[in-house]
Amino acid sequence: MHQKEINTDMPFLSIKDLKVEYKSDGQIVHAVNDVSLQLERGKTLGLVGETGAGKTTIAKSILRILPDVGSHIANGEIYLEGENLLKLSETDMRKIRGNKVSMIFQDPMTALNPVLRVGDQIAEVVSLHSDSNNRAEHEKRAKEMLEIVGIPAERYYAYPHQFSGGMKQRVVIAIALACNPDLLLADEPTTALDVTIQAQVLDLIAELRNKYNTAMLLITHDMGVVAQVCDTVAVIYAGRIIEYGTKQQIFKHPSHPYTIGLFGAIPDMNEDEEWLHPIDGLPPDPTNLPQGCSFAPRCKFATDACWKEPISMNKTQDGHDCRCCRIEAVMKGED
Amino acid sequence: MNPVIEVKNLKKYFTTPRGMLHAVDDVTFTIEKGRTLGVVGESGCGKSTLGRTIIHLHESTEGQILLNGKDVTNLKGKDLRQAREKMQIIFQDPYSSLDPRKTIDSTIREPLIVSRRFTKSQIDQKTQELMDLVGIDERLRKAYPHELDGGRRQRVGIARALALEPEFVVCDEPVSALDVSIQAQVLNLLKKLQKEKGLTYMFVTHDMSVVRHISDDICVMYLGQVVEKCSSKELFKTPLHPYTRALLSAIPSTDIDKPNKREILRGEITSPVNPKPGCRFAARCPYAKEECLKQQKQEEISPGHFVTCCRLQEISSSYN
Amino acid sequence: MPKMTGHAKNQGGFTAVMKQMSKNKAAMLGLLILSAEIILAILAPYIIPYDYSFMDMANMFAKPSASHLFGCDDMGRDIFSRVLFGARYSISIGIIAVAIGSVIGCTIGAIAGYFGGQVDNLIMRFLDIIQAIPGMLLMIVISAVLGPGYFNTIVALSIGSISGMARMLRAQMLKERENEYIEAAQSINCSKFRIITSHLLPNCISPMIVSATMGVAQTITMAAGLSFIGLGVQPPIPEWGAMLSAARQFIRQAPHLVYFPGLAIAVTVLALNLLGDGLRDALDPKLKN
Amino acid sequence: MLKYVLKRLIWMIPIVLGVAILVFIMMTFCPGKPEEIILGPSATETELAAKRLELGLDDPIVLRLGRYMSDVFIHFDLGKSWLTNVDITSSIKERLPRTLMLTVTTLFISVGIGIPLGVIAAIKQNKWQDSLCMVLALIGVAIPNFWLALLLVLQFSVKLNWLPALGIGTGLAGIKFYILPAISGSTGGLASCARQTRSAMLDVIRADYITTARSKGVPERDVILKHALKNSLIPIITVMGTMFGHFLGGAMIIETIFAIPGMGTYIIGAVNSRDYPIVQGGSIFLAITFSFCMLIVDLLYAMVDPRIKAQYASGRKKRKVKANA
Repeated sequence: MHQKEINTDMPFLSIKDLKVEYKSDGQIVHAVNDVSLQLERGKTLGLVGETGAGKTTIAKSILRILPDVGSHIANGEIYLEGENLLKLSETDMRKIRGNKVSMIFQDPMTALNPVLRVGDQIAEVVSLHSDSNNRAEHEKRAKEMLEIVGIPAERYYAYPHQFSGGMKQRVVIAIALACNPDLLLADEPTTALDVTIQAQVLDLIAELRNKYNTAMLLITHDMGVVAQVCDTVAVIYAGRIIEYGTKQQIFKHPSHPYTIGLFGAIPDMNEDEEWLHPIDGLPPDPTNLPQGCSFAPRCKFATDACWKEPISMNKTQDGHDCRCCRIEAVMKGED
Repeated sequence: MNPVIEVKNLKKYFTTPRGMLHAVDDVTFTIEKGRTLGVVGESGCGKSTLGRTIIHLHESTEGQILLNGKDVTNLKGKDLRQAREKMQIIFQDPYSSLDPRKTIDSTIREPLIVSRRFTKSQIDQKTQELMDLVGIDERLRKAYPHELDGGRRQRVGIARALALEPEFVVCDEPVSALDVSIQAQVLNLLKKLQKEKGLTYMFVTHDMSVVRHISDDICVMYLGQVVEKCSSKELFKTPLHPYTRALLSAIPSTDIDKPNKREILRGEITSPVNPKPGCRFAARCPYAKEECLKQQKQEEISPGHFVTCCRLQEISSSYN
Repeated sequence: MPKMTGHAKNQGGFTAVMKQMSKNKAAMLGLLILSAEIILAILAPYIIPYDYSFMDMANMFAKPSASHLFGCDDMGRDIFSRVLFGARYSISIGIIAVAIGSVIGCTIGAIAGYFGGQVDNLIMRFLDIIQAIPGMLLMIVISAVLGPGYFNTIVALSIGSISGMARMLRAQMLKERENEYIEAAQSINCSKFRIITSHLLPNCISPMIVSATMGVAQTITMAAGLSFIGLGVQPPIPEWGAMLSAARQFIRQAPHLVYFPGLAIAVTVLALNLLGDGLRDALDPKLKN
Repeated sequence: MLKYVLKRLIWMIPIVLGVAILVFIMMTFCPGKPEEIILGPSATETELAAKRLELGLDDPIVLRLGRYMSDVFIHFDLGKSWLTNVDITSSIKERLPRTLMLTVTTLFISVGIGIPLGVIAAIKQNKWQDSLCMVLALIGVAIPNFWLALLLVLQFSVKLNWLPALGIGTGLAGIKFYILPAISGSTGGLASCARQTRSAMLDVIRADYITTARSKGVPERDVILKHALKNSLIPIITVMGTMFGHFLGGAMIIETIFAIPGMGTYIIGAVNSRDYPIVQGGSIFLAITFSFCMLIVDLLYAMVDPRIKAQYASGRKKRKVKANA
């Protein structure tokens, strides 16, 4: 087995120039374009963007569970604790899935196997990653996890269709956290739930994350969820990170026109304005993205510089990065 | 002047193999011309059924519906058709509310054709007007729904609803399936149309920030019952019913400085089939007592602010 | 994540479907074979080298040769001409029977699908009874009642395909009825009849076309089966099943009699199945790429 | 589970009665007068009249139907054959096992080989194994079973003389007689089962819970066998029900080719000789057996799908629209 090159000076999770493409119906869909992200251990990064921005694809690339028909990682590296996951063999990668890195999915209704008992689906991940193969032990651990996520242990033998949406999502969380992963990928975990149930599930995730000091990549399109759970925020548009910073920086003074537009479009809870400020124009078509900045067609501040060639990420010292070449104009225009 | 829509003790029960499902249970409200009543609640609270029952997509089990003071509850045949032209609906799912086999043009013109009151040229002219009104450009006339994004499909749905010049429009979660940036465009369009055409809306949604922005009055529903009804400003300033307070506190706010204190509800929504009498929120309510199981009645605590909770006096002292 | 979710990429109109189909080589092959057969069948009386019923005793059991491509049968008749002419019977039986079965079946299915309640129950129970009798057994009983012959076989086969079509359309309508565009149609005062004809049926048609194509293939095989056991088309009519049945007695001394009629059935059914698969992928929204 | 079985059994009674009534009514329209068929052309007028009276042919149809139903369902007596006067029920008792033997072996071969083939084609989607399986399946589905039977007889009996072309044998030697019929019957079934399995598997492989399984680190082999296969069994079993009907029909034709004295030769022979009671009794009996086999398929369905089992545990009957092949 080749010696694994591990460079230890890297952050816990570091993604470099990730590029993912889908082949659908003869066209190439550029789902993720040169995405670079970092995440420290125990911290939570909020990945915010609209439908089709490539959020889920990034998460699935980390776990390497992209559907193999028609999709492939064009280039880029994903380092977890200094080890490039993309170079690992399938067997090594399998040891990591569900054990060091696990995932929670969006739609609880279809995330569980309808013909297997709920408890067995939890015990399965425990048995895959534990050295002992005594079933009773795995079952005990699964029942423990059920109690932790707030489901009575005797529901071990029930089937998914006997659970409500909120309860099913708790089972998915139990599966994801059964082996105390270091990194949790949560793909819009509460979007499909009602507000009061969402509050319960969000609190559960935050509580367990703090208890086990798990790093988390939270994917969502709801800025309120980001404000409540995340430490740092990355805004993604048409498969490219357009703004990155701490929660304070992004919420207090957003600098990219798209991020500003997002905040303008959300009806604010406590003020009362007559008209919302929508972002006009259409969402981007990933099969033919414009040459320059992909937000140019919808941007009020766009000049022909924005159309010509791709905009590089301009980094500032305090870590608040923004992929826009007219930041001063935007700042002026804004005040 | 009569309110555009008046609903008195409206009930809608569905017979299911497991028993009688109380979807809408004794709902009463009025909506004045040009105003918007927001109906908010979680899934399964009967808000969509309420909207569909008012415009006769479902037949009401009990109670009265008045359109401009005229009773439209048990209309049949010709009268029903006329009343229906005045009451229209906009649907939630842009992908399933448009017939995939029909072009945008034929979808918008269909209500005009079916009403048999317009000549061919009138229909062409009105269809063109409607498309401009909702902001769909000319080249999409012959397009099919799958060629459009969610936002523009909703615009086609709105154009179809406005074809017969209705006075009252039920908006059944029209923006829930849309992205935030597109959502704002459609909300602004709905407000513009209300101002221009003097439309009266009943806006059904589960998203509290949307309902606050668009509605004048708000009605909070839980398992088929109206638990609280008042102006939108007052509901967000001084919510009284325990469920409304829990609902408001559960919303993750984007204001990061003010960590909102949480009133997390226990347990899950109970089943609406063969419900026991009394307050249906009792099972999850932190303040529930014996008398909550008896039949509740709606009281007007302050002008225009109705609440259905028998223990309100004792509870409200512990709020501040 | 590709933007197009589950809905169809190419709804709307015949040309779009054909454009999509042209990408599928297998379906095109199926279409080619089928149209070739139909054209040959129509032109058969003018292009066949020998009269299909001309008995040339000298050539009894003649092996396939230049003059007789498929050789001759026990009565010295040219098998190539008989197979070609037989296509008129076999293919026409398949298409007409499925057409009649579809029209009647779809009406019954539409009524059951849209009105529901007691009507739906009654129709479904009746269909359950018919489907409790296996397909071939039902054919045998019907042909016992009607007696053999070309038209009786068509009647028997169309009765057989009614219940399948009705059940399929009913299931499809129940699925489409859940969509909101049906509620929208009701809210703009569309009559029940208009909802069925201009909204429900156009959206239920594509799976029906696919199953009708597969149905024709099944019906041709069943018709040949019936003729094979002597209950369908009677000799001397050159229907493929009847020819196979006649060839059975001479299997020892003239094996070549068996090859060609069977091959004709297989090729036709293969072409229809290829076409059906192509249609399913072209019309079905969830393309299995 | 027992409640589910009972419910389905009770549900079958009206259907079986319906089948019997339907077949009886259809048979009354058969050409030819029964007494002429029985006594033959040389019979005199008086003999014919006596026979009509004896068989009660002049009674109103409802009475005759009632009498026939009571004979069949109460006394289990399907009456006598017109030509040979042999009791129908006993001949059926002797012949039915042979037809069922052939049908069930065809079903087992089709499912036994078809499902694994379909699974392999689904896993190796768009690779050479997939296209090979699917091409073979397309050809398999296209070849009519009676033509294949003739070709097999030609090759293995006439030319190579390995296997008998006709008749049946007893005991172990009897197996030899069943090889060619079983193969010719099951090729089509095997092919269509593989196609159905492949499309069911492709649907299931795209489901969210398969991604969940992969994200748990489940090896690909278990993802397919443990997670995907069990879910795709549900649509496959539904199709198996209708396939059973095809096999029964196919078996009837294959019996005539291989001269197996089963229900097929019995009924088809009776049609040709216009011995209508046999056609009537045989069809009803075969339809009843078919319904019982469909019940077994339904039970399989309930065993695989916990949602159906839970349905009946809580005593509520769910309207199930069976997907048509």
